[in-house]
Amino acid sequence: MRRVYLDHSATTPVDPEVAALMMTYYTEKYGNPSSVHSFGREAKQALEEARRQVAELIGAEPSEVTFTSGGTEADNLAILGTAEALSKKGKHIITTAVEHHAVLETCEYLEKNGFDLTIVPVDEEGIVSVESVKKAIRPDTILITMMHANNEVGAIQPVAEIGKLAKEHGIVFHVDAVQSLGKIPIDVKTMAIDLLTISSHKIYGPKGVGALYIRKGVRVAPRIYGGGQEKKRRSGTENTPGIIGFGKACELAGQRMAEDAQRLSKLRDKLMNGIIEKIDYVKINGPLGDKRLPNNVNVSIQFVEGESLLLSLDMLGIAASSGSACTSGSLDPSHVLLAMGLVHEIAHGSLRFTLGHQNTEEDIDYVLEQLPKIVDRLRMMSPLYDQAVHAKQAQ
Amino acid sequence: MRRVYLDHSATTPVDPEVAALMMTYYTEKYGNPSSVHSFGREAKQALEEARRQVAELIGAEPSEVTFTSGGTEADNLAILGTAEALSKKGKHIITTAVEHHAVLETCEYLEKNGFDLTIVPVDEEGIVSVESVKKAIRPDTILITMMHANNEVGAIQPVAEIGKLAKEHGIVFHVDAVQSLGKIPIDVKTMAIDLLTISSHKIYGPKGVGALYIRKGVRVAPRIYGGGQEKKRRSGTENTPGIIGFGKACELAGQRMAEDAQRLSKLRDKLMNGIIEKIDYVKINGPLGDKRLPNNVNVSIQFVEGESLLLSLDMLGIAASSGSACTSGSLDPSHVLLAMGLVHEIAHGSLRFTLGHQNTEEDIDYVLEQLPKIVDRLRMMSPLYDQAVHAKQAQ
Amino acid sequence: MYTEKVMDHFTNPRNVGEIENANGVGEVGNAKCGDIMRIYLDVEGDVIKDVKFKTFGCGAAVATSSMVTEMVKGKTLDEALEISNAAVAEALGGLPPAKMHCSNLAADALHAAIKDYHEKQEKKE
Amino acid sequence: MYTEKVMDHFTNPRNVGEIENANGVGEVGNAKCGDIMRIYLDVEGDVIKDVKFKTFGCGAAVATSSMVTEMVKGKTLDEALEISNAAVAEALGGLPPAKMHCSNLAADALHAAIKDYHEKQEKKE
Ligand SMILES: Cc1ncc(COP(=O)(O)O)c(C=O)c1O
Ligand SMILES: Cc1ncc(COP(=O)(O)O)c(C=O)c1O
Repeated sequence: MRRVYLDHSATTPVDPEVAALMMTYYTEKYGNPSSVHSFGREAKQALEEARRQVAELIGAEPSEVTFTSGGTEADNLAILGTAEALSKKGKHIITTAVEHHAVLETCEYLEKNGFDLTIVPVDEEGIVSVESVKKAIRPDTILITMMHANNEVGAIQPVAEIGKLAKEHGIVFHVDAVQSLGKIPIDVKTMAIDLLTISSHKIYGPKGVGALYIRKGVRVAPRIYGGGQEKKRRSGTENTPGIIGFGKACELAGQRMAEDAQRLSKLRDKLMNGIIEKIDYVKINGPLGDKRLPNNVNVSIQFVEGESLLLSLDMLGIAASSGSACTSGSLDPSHVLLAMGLVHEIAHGSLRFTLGHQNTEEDIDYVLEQLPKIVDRLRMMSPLYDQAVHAKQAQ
Repeated sequence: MRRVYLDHSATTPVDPEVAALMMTYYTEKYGNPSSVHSFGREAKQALEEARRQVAELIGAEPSEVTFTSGGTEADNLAILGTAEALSKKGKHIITTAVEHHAVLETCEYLEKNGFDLTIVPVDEEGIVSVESVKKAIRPDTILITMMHANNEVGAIQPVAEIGKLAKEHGIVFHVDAVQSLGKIPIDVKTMAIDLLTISSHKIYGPKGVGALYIRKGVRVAPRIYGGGQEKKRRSGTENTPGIIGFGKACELAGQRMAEDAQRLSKLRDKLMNGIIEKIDYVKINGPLGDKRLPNNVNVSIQFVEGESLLLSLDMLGIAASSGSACTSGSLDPSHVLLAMGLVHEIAHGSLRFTLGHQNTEEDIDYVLEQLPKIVDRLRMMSPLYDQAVHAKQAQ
Repeated sequence: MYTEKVMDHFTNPRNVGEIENANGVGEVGNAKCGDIMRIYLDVEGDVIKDVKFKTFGCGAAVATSSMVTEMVKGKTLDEALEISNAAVAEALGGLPPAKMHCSNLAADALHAAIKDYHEKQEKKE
Repeated sequence: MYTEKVMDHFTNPRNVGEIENANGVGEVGNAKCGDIMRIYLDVEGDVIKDVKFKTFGCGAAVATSSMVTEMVKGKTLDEALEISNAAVAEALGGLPPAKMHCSNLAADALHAAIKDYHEKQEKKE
């Protein structure tokens, strides 16, 4: 059976070149980078080379990169570390309604522990306005934490403008760039970013590795104590093979970004247009064109439920994801779609396709061939579809 | 040049079987275990199989195993998570003077934040007495946190007895078993352990993976917030290839433990005895026989400094470690050796050799051939050696 | 995640559709929470002669709907009333824990349809 | 970690040993902190004719000791006094930051030896 992976925003395969490099560090150059001997030194050297590669992709200095176990830990370090370092200065934090749980849940934890939280809304495309962030700023605001690009609908936020705003007010600015890294350019300097979260497994690097960029001079209290690795910012024996893989993945991403973005945005548009053409009662979620990640398609298909769609696609070898509550075992569908003003019943029927380096035109053709049949079949079963069709006929 | 790696307590190579298995999950079965589709499901299934393998090695239920990014994070989760969960019950914590920094620094962080800390001493072999822990217990003690076996001198602590004590007093008992896992048997049930830290890269699994055993019913507040993975105890996309590698490494460790322990303890004793025989002015640190990890040798070589020894050994292809301050860039030598009553100047000249699965009799012969020459050469340079020899001659 | 049986009922659901002039119809759930199940009954005397369903919902919702229709066809109303949500889940070889609560409503829909049948009969009398 | 030059001086230290009847001896550091350097001088007139060292310490301690002896041999005392710890580190191509403070004491030992020489001369007079 054909297998078409269209869930690259959930995770990506590790690039073969990256995996091969990692293998060397698992089985041969396995030293602990803290060790004095040559095994340790060769690991240390490779670790620092990886730091350089990561820094380069975001326009940072190597010394400003702190490695973590992933995007979630980096988000936690940024938010909780800032809160601890600056709690004497103020206790107000600003975030947005469409953040990843790694940011939202962390902010809510602080809210339960004496901090004030302002959650800025988004428009119907999922985009935050600079104006609404500006309005939320208070004299005791210590942190603005928000994403660069949304993981569900691909909406790209005006981070450079908000960075400028934060700088003017002397507020620490944290950006979660897990989804944008390697897809659109990032420059921490011109975007006036103080803290930047990135994750390896979204860019063809290994899982379990991420990093927090910490601008020189910005104070972040550590969250993990121990041997004092990563300049005391993050203790624990360094995951050298993983970090080295992340470094290599960053290098490859830098080389491929422009070409991939161009190619994938064409495939993206082909898929979106094809769905609109072939299926009625559908709605594209998120912005179009340059305000959208080049690899993201998100569509609500009325009268059917997301998990049923996913299972049916999966049986045909197509891997996608959905904003349905049923895929997560919760009761409410995606908080992102709800924040954009979608009603529950429509949000339940949303599908996300996220394209990657290996996807081809044929993959998209295959989806456009299969998806309409699946929707037909599920709608035949759906009590809501009848009603809608009857109502329309009655008009 | 011959390369003899004798620093297995710092880190180990990944077993080739483990590495090969991981590769599959990096490049082919790369799904996110939270995904509904088949890529996700195959990853999820392998993740749960790994959980079973890890649980089996320590006598736990799979549901009691929470994966982390390593031993340091697991120690932090155990200590800070317990402190947060139980701070209303009490604010006193007991630990020992010979803990790893991942435990000591974390306890000291709590001490700075309103908790009381009692640091129990050790005897000259590095062993904690049950009596001294008993004396330290107060009505508001919520946690006893200590290691199973010491990373520097291999001393095995009486954890089962202390576990019994903790249980009688209703105190949570956390054991750092990073160094004992796979080397000597661990059974969380018979040892009455509530929380157990383990780490993958010390048992021929990958770096960047560890686990905390949390006995059913014991409350530990999470330290990383986000998508709610690991039953909300530790958020973040699971490092599936790493975890699967850890699972496999646990399985292999279970199979090899008895044989390795027997073989390595013979090599260990050969190395210790050989050093005593061939070099004067030396002192073995830590206990002998069954109270010592089968793979640990720790010796102080008077009148020479540890880093010089390491560098000299390294030039001959021998990788070891030392308790010298100079290897860590700090001013004080190993807090473990000092806690055992060694004077600074002797602690500075300590060497640790930690044996592993691949070491052979020839490796030990090679060390016993080279080390005396190195010591001779360094002592020739040392102003302390003259003095001692002159003093002796004067007697 | 799902058992083979669940996947079989999801892929090849039994008794999908409507019964024209059904003498008992039951619906539970709502679109807001992501699951709606509607069951149509054709009851003759005391016996369920025919049963069909329409469902908007996840895999578990579709499979439990399909399963319950298979379980009750030919049964008396009293027998049908004894079928619980748990029994349906069990007949499918179990459901993931998260699904036990939110999508396992097919027996409720069946009971609602039987209730509807009784009410309609009462009205006739 | 260490430069090639450091490793060269560590592996093949120059001028190791003692000078019998040295007319200047200087020692710095102590065993507690892990570094002791002792320097022996043979001064004739104003010139360092010979110099030797003994050191207990890490790689950096040995290398800086060796380096300083090379730097001063044949120099006048005044020239020798101008050599700083930083200059020794620089001559070695640099030292790791952590070592700059704790193990980079060879110039201090040299200066102590020169001081000792002067004191001995004064006593003679
Ligand atoms: C926007 C965003 N932030 C944070 C994360 C968490 O990163 P990780 O999966 O590396 O923990 C993700 C991915 O799941 C994400 O999409
Ligand atoms: C006793 C002990 N505890 C904790 C740790 C930390 O584990 P990790 O290296 O996985 O962070 C180590 C290893 O360095 C250790 O030896």
